[in-house]
Amino acid sequence: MVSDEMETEGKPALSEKEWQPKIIAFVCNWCTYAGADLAGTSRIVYEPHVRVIKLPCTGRIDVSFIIKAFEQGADGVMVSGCHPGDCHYTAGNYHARRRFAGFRDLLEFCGFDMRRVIFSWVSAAEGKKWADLVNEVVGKIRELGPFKEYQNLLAQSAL
Amino acid sequence: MSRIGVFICHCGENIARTVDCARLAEESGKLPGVMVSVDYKYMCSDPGQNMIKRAIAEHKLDGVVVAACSPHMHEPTFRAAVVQSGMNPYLCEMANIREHCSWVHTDRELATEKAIDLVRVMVEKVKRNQELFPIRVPITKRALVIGGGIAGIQAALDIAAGGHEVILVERQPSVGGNMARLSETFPTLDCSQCILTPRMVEVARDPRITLYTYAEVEEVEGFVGNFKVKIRQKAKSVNADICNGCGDCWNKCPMKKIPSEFDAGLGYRTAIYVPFPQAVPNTPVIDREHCLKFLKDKCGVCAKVCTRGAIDYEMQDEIIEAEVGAIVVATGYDLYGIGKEQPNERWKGYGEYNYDTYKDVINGIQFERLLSASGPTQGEVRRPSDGKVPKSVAFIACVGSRDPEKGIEYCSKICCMYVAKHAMLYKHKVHDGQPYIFYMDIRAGGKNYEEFVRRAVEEDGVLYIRGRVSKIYKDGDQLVVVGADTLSDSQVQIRADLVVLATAMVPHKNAYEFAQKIGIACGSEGFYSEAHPKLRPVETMTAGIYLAGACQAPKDIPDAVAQASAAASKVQLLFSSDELEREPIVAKVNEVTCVHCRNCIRVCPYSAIDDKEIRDRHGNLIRMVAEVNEGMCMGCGTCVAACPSKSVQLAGFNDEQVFAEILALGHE
Amino acid sequence: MKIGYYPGCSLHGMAIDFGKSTEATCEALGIELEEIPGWSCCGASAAHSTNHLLGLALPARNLSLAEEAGFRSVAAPCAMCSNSMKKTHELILSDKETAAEVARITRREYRGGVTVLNAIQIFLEYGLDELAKRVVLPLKGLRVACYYGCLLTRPPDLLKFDDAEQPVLMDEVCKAVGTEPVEWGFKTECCGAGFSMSRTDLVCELTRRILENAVNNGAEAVVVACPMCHSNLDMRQANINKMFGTEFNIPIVYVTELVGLAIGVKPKKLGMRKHFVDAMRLTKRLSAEPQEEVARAS
Amino acid sequence: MRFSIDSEQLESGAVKRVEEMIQQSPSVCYQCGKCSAGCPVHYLMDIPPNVVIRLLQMGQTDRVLESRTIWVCASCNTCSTRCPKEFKIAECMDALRELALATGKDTPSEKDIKLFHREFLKSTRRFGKVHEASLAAFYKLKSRHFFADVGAGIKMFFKGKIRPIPHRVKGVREIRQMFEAAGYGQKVEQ
Ligand SMILES: Cc1cc2nc3c(=O)[nH]c(=O)nc-3n(C[C@H](O)[C@H](O)[C@H](O)COP(=O)(O)OP(=O)(O)OC[C@H]3O[C@@H](n4cnc5c(N)ncnc54)[C@H](O)[C@@H]3O)c2cc1C
Ligand SMILES: Cc1cc2nc3c(=O)[nH]c(=O)nc-3n(C[C@H](O)[C@H](O)[C@H](O)COP(=O)(O)OP(=O)(O)OC[C@H]3O[C@@H](n4cnc5c(N)ncnc54)[C@H](O)[C@@H]3O)c2cc1C
Ligand code: SF4
Ligand code: SF4
Ligand code: SF4
Ligand code: SF4
Ligand code: SF4
Ligand code: SF4
Ligand code: SF4
Ligand code: SF4
Repeated sequence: MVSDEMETEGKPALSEKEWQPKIIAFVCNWCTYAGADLAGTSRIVYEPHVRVIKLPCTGRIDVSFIIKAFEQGADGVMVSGCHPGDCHYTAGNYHARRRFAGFRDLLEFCGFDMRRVIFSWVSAAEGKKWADLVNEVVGKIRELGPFKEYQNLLAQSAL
Repeated sequence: MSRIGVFICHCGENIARTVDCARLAEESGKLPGVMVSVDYKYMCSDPGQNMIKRAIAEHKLDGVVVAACSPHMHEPTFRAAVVQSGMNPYLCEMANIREHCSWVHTDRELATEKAIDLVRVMVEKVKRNQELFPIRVPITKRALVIGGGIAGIQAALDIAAGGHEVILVERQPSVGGNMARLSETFPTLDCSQCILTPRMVEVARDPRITLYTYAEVEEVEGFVGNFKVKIRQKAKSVNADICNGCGDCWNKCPMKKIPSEFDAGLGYRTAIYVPFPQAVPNTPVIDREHCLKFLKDKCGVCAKVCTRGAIDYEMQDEIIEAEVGAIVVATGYDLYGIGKEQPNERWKGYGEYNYDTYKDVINGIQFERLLSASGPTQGEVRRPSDGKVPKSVAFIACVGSRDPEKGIEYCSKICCMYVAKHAMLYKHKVHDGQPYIFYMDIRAGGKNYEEFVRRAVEEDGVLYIRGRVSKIYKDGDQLVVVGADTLSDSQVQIRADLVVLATAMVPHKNAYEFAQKIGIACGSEGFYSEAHPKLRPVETMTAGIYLAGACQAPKDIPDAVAQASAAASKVQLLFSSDELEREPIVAKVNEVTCVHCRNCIRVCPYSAIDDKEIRDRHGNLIRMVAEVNEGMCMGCGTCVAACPSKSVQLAGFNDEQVFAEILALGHE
Repeated sequence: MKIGYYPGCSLHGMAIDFGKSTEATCEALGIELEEIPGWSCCGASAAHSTNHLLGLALPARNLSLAEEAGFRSVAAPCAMCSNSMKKTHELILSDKETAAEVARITRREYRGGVTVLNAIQIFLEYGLDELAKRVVLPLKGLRVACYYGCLLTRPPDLLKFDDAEQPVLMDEVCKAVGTEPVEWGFKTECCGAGFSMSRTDLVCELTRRILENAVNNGAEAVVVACPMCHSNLDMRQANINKMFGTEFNIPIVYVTELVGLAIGVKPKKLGMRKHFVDAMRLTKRLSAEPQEEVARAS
Repeated sequence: MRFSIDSEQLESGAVKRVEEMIQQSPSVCYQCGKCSAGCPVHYLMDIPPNVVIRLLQMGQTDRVLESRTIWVCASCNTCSTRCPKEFKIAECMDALRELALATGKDTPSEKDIKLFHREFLKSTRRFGKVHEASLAAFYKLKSRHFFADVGAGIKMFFKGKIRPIPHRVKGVREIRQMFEAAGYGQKVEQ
């Protein structure tokens, strides 16, 4: 994958060159959202390619959100909430985790590249962790390149 | 259709430095449905807020997006502002372009792009926002306290002192709990009954407290501020209103050899009995499992001797229904069994300590009874087998505790202290006796606790031996304790006349079932779970239910009392207003599409969803659906994600809103 | 009832009395014991002490031989043998890796179809009520100390036999044949096991503690179900008396002997004359009066 | 006793080997001492069982392998059965014995015990069963305890408890092959 990109580098394919990863993050209000706030108040600089969608709890996250995000051209999806046991709502994040495990196979079966879905925990006190996580994810998605397979899949199934 | 206003804040230079606010305002203005889009230096300032208010009136806005700092910072500010222009606060949203954007990015162009995206997301969301109204629920200002140990007593007294009614339910015939069984208490060695009895009496006397003893809570329904409870008053067979506690009945009862629960089997009681002389209430109950009248329809002596005619063999259990606004659970603890029978199948007991076989191997509470002036030996330390005064006593710490193989993993926290106390008190009573303590670690982390332990060692000559005991066997009329002292790498065997096992503090046998009954969570061992281990230690996850005392974790008396007072103050706090106002971020079921798969009911962490019957006009059941109780729903949204038919939606975060947000990011 | 029989090295040698009494008693009860063809030594403590794999492979071989010969259960009266076979059985079933290693060494496969019975379990299988009915010469009132030693119950998670701290099953067997088991504190203490020859001093010390507690608790005989326990308690009694100046003279009998006596097998057939400490005097305690229950039962 | 601890020792191969063999880490032991309290042969040990485990925790494997303790341990499992942390002490002792032999670090003392184990297995390898008489004879010859136990031996002989002629198992070849496969054939014969 990386070598593929290397080859295209020299070519004047404008869109390829300008491609910037698009990542949608579903985060819970109490932990990760506040963690990202902390990264801000601490002025920790990180990559600008992530768009956060705030939800009350990771328990609210539906697998269809993830599919929808890819459908809308996301190259990567992040899901982040409270640490297990610290859930603001007792157990919401456990449910999210369990459900996520169940959908993993389904997503994979549908042709999603699971390397593009990143599940993690960031607490309200972990501003640095949020910044590191974003950088790591952006790096990873950059390496994987644009998520064209999904569009291809869509095109195929439309046939 | 939509008439949205976008207000972009520079936050001085904080945002404007990295985000091109003018461009942002321009781009935002182009978004469909946006009527007005302006930028300003300080949106949260008075002129800024006025700008918003004016725009709402001028442009007849039906939605506002403020692109500024984090909603955690100023959402309340802006929502309050729009309310002043007559807009519903939930039609105002914030796009976080400071904490999540300007402060963390350096590339002005990319940051501006991101800011535009963030505004677009919020514009799309706010278009789909609905007016929401805070939920108000009235509060019944009466509390239920379950368990009449020191924790329950303290909580009841405190709540009553705050001017509220309290119902106190105690399972035993008397309040007092385990503290009533103790002799003297560490670290001050004050007499347990002397400090407890006045409070027990007070509980019975306080007109605001209704006391039900020999009673149990059967059912709890409802939610914070509005619980409905059912209490089973077991038949006492004695009319407490008539009885004056003269004692003629129990003095004459022929069934005299029933092992006394209060004395932990070391003493006896009659079939009609009060558990101990200072009992509150001081009226007896008949234990029907042992009474001849009930077993064989014979005797009837008590009824004959009772000059007041208080005995009523026909009495039936009674169900008392009550409405309460808050519940304090203070059901206390039990001890790990030293017999072969264990309340929990994972607990194996100690065959090597010869449970059940040797009478002179007893537990800590039994030793308390031997030390207690009101105990079966009037406070003389005499061993159970032959009544001899033991000349050497071995105390064994951590029995069942810290032992994942045979018992439980945790440390029971109080035994280190009471073991030291026992050894000390024994020495005070038997001057020529020798106490030995086998221990693993000494955990004495409380005010004056370490000093207390050192006193036992240095002044009272208690010999501490560091090692877990391997076995106890009988040799002649003595017990041989086979132990080790790891400090000297030696095996140590001592001959003791009496062995006292400091058995673990464990939850009640049916703690789990009880937790389920009242709708609170408990850990794997059965101690009830607090809402947050540090910051909400007296609340449960269920709003309106609080914890006090050893039912939450092993605790000594000062901790139990502190927690009880804290729980009481939480109750007062709840009762300080007449109505409960809650954010309207709650789930709601669409009854038309709900297929009653009950997924939502299963996943809701707050048990806020229940079954609902849908009936026709004639009262015939048509079908079942799920129903969210607004008073209990905390708005986590777990049910929404779990519903296969998309029939339950969370106000403020419904599928339409979230999908619109995702779609808003879907442009190229 | 026909079951496989694994006498092990000692039941035909040093513990010939255990072998004879097992065989004679079983015969009298109608339990047919059939030797596992081609059986070999279980390796005892020497194997597991010095080579983990060998310690599993040697018993595994016998288990697979028994399985091949079609036995569902195998009586291995020697506690050491039944211990190592039960342990091996459990480990092969629970740990695939170990099972493969063992199969590599033995070049045999063991599928886990054999239940190993120790000496006590033979009688439990037979049924204690049944056994009680067969008693003709009850050893009425004979106070015995049932000594389980360390091999019958430990490690409990693998052996799954009785309570590891307060075992009662041998006591039950002894009660069934009319004796009175005493309560005592050394039921599961170790007697020094295989150190009889290499550390006689150690064995004497441990054995002394056991005998002392048995005698102090009023036992007239110690009942055992292990050849090592027997030789350490019986053969070494003289050494102990010499070493410690004690005067122990307490018969040590195999549970198979005790049962045999009670159901009327001749002491000679039980090999009881082969003990170091005279056990024949116990036969004098045999009452010709049948027990009441027995009378009723028959 | 004084020793310095470094990370190399803490991760020493011997500790790893023991961990592999018993599939448990010595770190589970919290040094309660119950194993030592109940060990029947504690009085003969140079290092009590709990200290053996402590030394493993600290990476001091040589001291353990050189100890007398591992040889006088009677494998009675009293310790493992009662350990509150379910640490397999007896199996750990087995592993240490095996390791001590393999590394040649075993103590020169307690050679009688080792000799007996060896002679036992040799007998097994030779006949497929243990022949007690020849085992005793060889053991005595090598341990030079000619006269110890003579009384008992003679008495045993006359009581018919000693069978003079060894019986050989039919599949004895198979058994020898097993010894080789377990990597133990040569060892025994040495
Ligand atoms: C041997 C020993 C010695 C001790 N010594 C000391 C000491 O010296 N100093 C010290 O500070 N602490 C000491 N303690 C600890 C002390 O006993 C506890 O801290 C204290 O009793 C806890 O009080 P509680 O009210 O939480 O629980 P409890 O005393 O257990 O009271 C709980 C009450 O709830 C009732 N109950 C239970 N379930 C129900 C139900 N479902 N419905 C209605 N009622 C129910 C019970 O009957 C009981 O009356 C000692 C403990 C032991 C075991
Ligand atoms: C190294 C360390 C690690 C710890 N780790 C943990 C842990 O992991 N978990 C845990 O639960 N606990 C931990 N603790 C304990 C925890 O710090 C305390 O329990 C907690 O901070 C106590 O809170 P406090 O409010 O009682 O006191 P403090 O935090 O000390 O607050 C007292 C406040 O009062 C102010 N003040 C003092 N005098 C006056 C005055 N005269 N007028 C006005 N203001 C005054 C002080 O400035 C201070 O702000 C740790 C403690 C230490 C030392
Ligand atoms: S029931 Fe009657 S006899 Fe008994 S205490 Fe009450 S008044 Fe006295
Ligand atoms: S009727 Fe029952 S309670 Fe009353 S005296 Fe008789 S036995 Fe006691
Ligand atoms: S408080 Fe002390 S005795 Fe009790 S479990 Fe903890 S360490 Fe053991
Ligand atoms: S002083 Fe601190 S470190 Fe020392 S024992 Fe107490 S709690 Fe532990
Ligand atoms: S939103 Fe959460 S708390 Fe409310 S009903 Fe759904 S699952 Fe329960
Ligand atoms: S999950 Fe949905 S369909 Fe199922 S019961 Fe709940 S609301 Fe109804
Ligand atoms: S008994 Fe177990 S935990 Fe205790 S010292 Fe021994 S090995 Fe460690
Ligand atoms: S197995 Fe070994 S270490 Fe454990 S108690 Fe027995 S002799 Fe001691």
